Amino acid sequence: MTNEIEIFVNGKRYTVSGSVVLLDVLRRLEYKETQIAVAVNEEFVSRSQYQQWALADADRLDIVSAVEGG
Amino acid sequence: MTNEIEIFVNGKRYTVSGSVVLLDVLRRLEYKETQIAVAVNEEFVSRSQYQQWALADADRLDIVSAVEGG
Amino acid sequence: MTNEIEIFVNGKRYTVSGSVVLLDVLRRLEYKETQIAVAVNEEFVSRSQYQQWALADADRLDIVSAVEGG
Amino acid sequence: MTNEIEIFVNGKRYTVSGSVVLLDVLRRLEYKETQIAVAVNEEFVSRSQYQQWALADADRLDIVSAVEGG
Amino acid sequence: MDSSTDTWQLYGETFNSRLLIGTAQYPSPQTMLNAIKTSGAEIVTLGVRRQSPGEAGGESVWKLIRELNLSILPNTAGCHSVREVVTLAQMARELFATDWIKLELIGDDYNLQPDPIETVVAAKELIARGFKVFPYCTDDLVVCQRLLDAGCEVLMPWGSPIGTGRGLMNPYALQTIRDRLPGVPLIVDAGIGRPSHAAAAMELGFDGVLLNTAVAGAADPVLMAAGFRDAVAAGRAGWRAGGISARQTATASTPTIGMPFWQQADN
Amino acid sequence: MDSSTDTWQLYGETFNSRLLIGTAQYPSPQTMLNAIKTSGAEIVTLGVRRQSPGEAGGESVWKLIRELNLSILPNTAGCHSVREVVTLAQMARELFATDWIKLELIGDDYNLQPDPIETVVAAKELIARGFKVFPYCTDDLVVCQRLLDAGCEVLMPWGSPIGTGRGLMNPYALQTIRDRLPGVPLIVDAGIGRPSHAAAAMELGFDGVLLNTAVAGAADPVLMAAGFRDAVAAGRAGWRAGGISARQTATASTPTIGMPFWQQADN
Amino acid sequence: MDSSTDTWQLYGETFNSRLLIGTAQYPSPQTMLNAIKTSGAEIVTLGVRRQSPGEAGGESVWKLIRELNLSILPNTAGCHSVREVVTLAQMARELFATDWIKLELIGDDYNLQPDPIETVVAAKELIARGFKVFPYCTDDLVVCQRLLDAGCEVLMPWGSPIGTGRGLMNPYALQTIRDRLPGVPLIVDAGIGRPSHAAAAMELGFDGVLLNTAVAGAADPVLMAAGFRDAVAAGRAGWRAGGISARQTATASTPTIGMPFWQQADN
Amino acid sequence: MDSSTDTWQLYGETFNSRLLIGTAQYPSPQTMLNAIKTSGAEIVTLGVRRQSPGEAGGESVWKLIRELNLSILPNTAGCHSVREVVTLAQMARELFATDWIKLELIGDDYNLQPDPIETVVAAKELIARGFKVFPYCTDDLVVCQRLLDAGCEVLMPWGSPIGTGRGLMNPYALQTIRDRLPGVPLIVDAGIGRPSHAAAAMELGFDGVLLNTAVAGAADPVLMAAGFRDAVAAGRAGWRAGGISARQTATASTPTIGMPFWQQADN
Repeated sequence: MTNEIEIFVNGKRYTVSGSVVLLDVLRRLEYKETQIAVAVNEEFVSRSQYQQWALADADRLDIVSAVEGG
Repeated sequence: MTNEIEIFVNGKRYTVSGSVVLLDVLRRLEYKETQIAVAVNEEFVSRSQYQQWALADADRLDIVSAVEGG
Repeated sequence: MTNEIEIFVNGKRYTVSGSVVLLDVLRRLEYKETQIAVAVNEEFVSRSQYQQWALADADRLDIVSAVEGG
Repeated sequence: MTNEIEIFVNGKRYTVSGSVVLLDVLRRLEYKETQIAVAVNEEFVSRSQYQQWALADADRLDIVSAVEGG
Repeated sequence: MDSSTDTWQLYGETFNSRLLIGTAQYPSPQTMLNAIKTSGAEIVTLGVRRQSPGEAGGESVWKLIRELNLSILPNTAGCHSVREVVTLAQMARELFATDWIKLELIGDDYNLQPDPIETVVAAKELIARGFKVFPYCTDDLVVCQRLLDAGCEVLMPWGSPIGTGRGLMNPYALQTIRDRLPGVPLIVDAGIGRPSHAAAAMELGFDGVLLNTAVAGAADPVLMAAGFRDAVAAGRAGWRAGGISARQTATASTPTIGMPFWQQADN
Repeated sequence: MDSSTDTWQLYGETFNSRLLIGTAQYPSPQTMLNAIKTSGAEIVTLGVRRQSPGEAGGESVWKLIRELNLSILPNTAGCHSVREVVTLAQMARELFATDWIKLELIGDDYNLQPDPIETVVAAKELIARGFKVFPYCTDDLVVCQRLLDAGCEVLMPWGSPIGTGRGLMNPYALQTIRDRLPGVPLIVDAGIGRPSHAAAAMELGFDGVLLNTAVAGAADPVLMAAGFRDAVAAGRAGWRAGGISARQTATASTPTIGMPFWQQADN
Repeated sequence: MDSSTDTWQLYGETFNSRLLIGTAQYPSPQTMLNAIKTSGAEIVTLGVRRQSPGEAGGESVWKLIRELNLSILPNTAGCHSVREVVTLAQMARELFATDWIKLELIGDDYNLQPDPIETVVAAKELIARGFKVFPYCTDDLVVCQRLLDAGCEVLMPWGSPIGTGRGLMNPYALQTIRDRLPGVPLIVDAGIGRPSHAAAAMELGFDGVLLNTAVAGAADPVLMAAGFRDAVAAGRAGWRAGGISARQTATASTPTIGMPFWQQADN
Repeated sequence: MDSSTDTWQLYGETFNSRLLIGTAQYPSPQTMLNAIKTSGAEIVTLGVRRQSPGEAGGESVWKLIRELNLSILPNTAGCHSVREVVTLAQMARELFATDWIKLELIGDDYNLQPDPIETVVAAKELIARGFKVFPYCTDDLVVCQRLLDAGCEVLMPWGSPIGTGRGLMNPYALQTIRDRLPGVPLIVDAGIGRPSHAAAAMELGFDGVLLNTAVAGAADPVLMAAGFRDAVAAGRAGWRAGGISARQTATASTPTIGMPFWQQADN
């Protein structure tokens, strides 16, 4: 789980080296887990899965938070 | 002022004998002056005039009071 | 193909004895083939099939013709 | 009828010397009588009156013709 | 029922067409003529304006119109007082050799609405002077009644303000006028923007429609004239033919009995 | 611009008339024929219903219509499922010898509205079987788009529920469909009550109008047919001629310059 | 912006409530009282009618109303002439001890509309006699202007005919009056049927609403009075708060940037 | 009848307020908070959008809203497919800790209308995953019925396209939905522009109104929030109180008997 991979976070390309565990990646990107929700390749990944979820090369992450809405 | 005359009160014919003073006529008809307003021959006659106002034969009186309205 | 069967024509029950070929049944019921169209059990049966089409017991026939319409 | 007077034709000031007869004035202004209608001081003056009508100082003439309209 | 016999009368004269049309604002005189001819109108409106000395003035338009051999309805457009109306009407009578007059007495310069009070006064004055008055009026029933009392034999309530093209602002008011004044020739004048507006006016039972801007201001005035010609005919037919009433609930047009595939429960 | 050249195409066939008319509910077959002829319609709708053994059925109506030599648009009125539609359409195709079908798949028995979901499914099925589908649909833009995706070459959104005569319930929705689907033949089907409704539909840029009850249910269906013929022509001309836009404020039609009686302040 | 400071003036007196309410047609006097109290109205209308000899007459209603300590606006309902109005107004002034009068001079017995011409004459007469006139008038701008010229300090154009509950028949006309007569207290009187009608009147910038039947004729007049109280407040707030304009095209409310799942083409 | 007891239920929870309000487009967070508080809303909508690494994102808004202790209705605004909706809904559920979801699946980018077909599919998917779905849908009765079949316990048909402020485009369609689906909580969502629109929706018998732009985009959002609060209450009271029906002809409110000045002919 320490390969260098390339992922997309909210449409932007990132290179990940070291741990590809989702939780680690989120922390490195300075996200606070309680304030966000995550989808990988357009499928929802719940908070409880962050620690076990290994990202793969070319994964597309959507990381969202609450905004105003109508 | 004591001739017998015929008047119309609210469209109905009345014969008045004795005093033809408006105030006397109103009282004989059991009207309460504070609750009514009067027109004679379609002209308004104010309360202050009742005592001096002599009715004439064929006079048409309208005696109105407050009702609900829109 | 000469068993006695029971069919429904436009919702009414008929007993068919003798030929159960659709064309024969239609003729016995005095339909003119050129003026009607037929469905058996809610599936369309074209004119060209009438001669080979054997009806089965409990078949539901709809026999329609042109009417006014909006 | 030959004083010099000042008149207004359609709001513009004109000095009239010589005949002040309306007909003469109209002709001098090159109007064709059959194509116009005239008001003097906002009162209509019919064609039949042109010949007898003497204009006075400060008279306001409106001379109109047909136009498109809705 | 032959539409050629569906005539109507205005001050004793008989007309086939129920569309009255104005002559202003066309891109060219030729377009105006073509539009008028195409419209089938038998009555056209004209105006009167100052002519400068030595000018030919509007004589040219009037000449063109005269050759069409239509009935002329001169207007008093722009007048703001009874006095102006009366003088202008007399001038128009002499110019156009007709005692018909479209009485237009503006009460407000913003909405160009007819003055409901002064129009009645002017109508009386004009009728006393022998005019046959076509009053442009609001959609006020009482004003309409006063104009009839004054001697008008036709009424021309507005649809909406002149030139707005908003159509029938207040169909309820127009319907009330129609219902309360049966037998009186009623023309919707002003505010018509689209053919459907004209048809709707006729469907209310109005007898005619007078318009100008909607045709003259169209990209293709001649085609639009055809459109209004047909719309007036359509609305008239709709009224004469006794249309269906709007219903709250749907009803099938195609017969519902004999629908195939339906089986009785116990079969 | 000659109206005789203002043709349109439906599945590759060319038509002059933009009024499609139904054949139901007339007081008599002769009145029906006269109304259809008067309407100028080139396309008429017909239905299909059960015929009892030994009966002549609707053959008589069909015979009469056939002699008019018009295009026939059979409908699937009364169907509530894709299966019913598909079977009925095939029966209609054989009976009327046409692959045109007015797809009518009812989703609710109260408002008789087309089912927005199943109609799309049915359209696909029919097109797969070689039909040329005229879908009766609601005024929902997305449903219209799905029907085009399915292969329909014409759309027939409703004006309002069948037989209500309420006209165009939601002109904004119809306008949106027109604007978003340029080039697609659009016909308002159902709900038209008065000629002005038909004119208004055409003024939105719709290509045609299909109606039945409004004519058949009129006191005088033949005259009403003339009314709708003219209304469709009127609305079409109104759209082609590029009408004026509605304005907030009034503008005089008669020229305002040259108004008599006006004096400059300092004179 | 505190609604408690959003007061208005009528003939020099200051009011908080913008709902004026009638006293007729309630199922019971107690319901009337409860409805009036609930409505928050500070001004109520009353009428005047013949009282037979020896009868208590409407004294009872008047007594009840008097205890509410509200401003009384007597009307001249039913009058058909200036003379009747003037006499009835004088009688009302004496009875109710107020120089306020709702001038109601009917011009037509079918639509019960105010007479646009005689109402102006009557207003002048009443004002000459010291009355403070609240004229019930049509939605005719010129009539409104004449009433102001006559000395009226408030105008009460109709929404639609009395008792019809049709709401605002002609919002364009009412809007025109509002725009042309800024600063004049304007009250929509008559025709209001539902709370949304009252709100719509206030949203046009009108200053108040006067109604009776819509509350008194409801199944639950007291609850309906609450509804109209809130509707007038709602419409007033809508006007003061500077609402959005209607737009032709949709715009998302939720932000559109940052939508997940979207990928740039070249990623 | 006490308005404090006029509660309603949504997925088993009980509410007093019938106004649901959005949180977008306010000039400032403080104005948003004040507007929400003033509106009396107990349910607010929120969205979900991408947050860049290291950013605080919309957390601030969510924090503010959370302190109000209201029910949160997250939306799926911007989604164009069932898959997007399902993923976004799950993200929202985790973020807001609620299984409520406003299902918004756009079918056309011009009018931003809900996709009538895919919305039903998405509703089924979401309900299968345990969501309590508030579907934003068109005013199509059949789509509404399918959504109920799918397990929705509330429906949110549009008034008109989002952000247009056009109010109720098709009151007939909304009325049909109300009449055909008694007992189902119905909320008008989108298109409301003025308080009178909200009142009119409630007068149709709708149970609630959801809006955003009309308040947030007003010059004074807090005052406008008060306006809508009152308008919803007004319309609700209007519906519960059993209003009068619109009539064609006028009827006096003030009694007509006892009118003075009237004389019998033979007197």
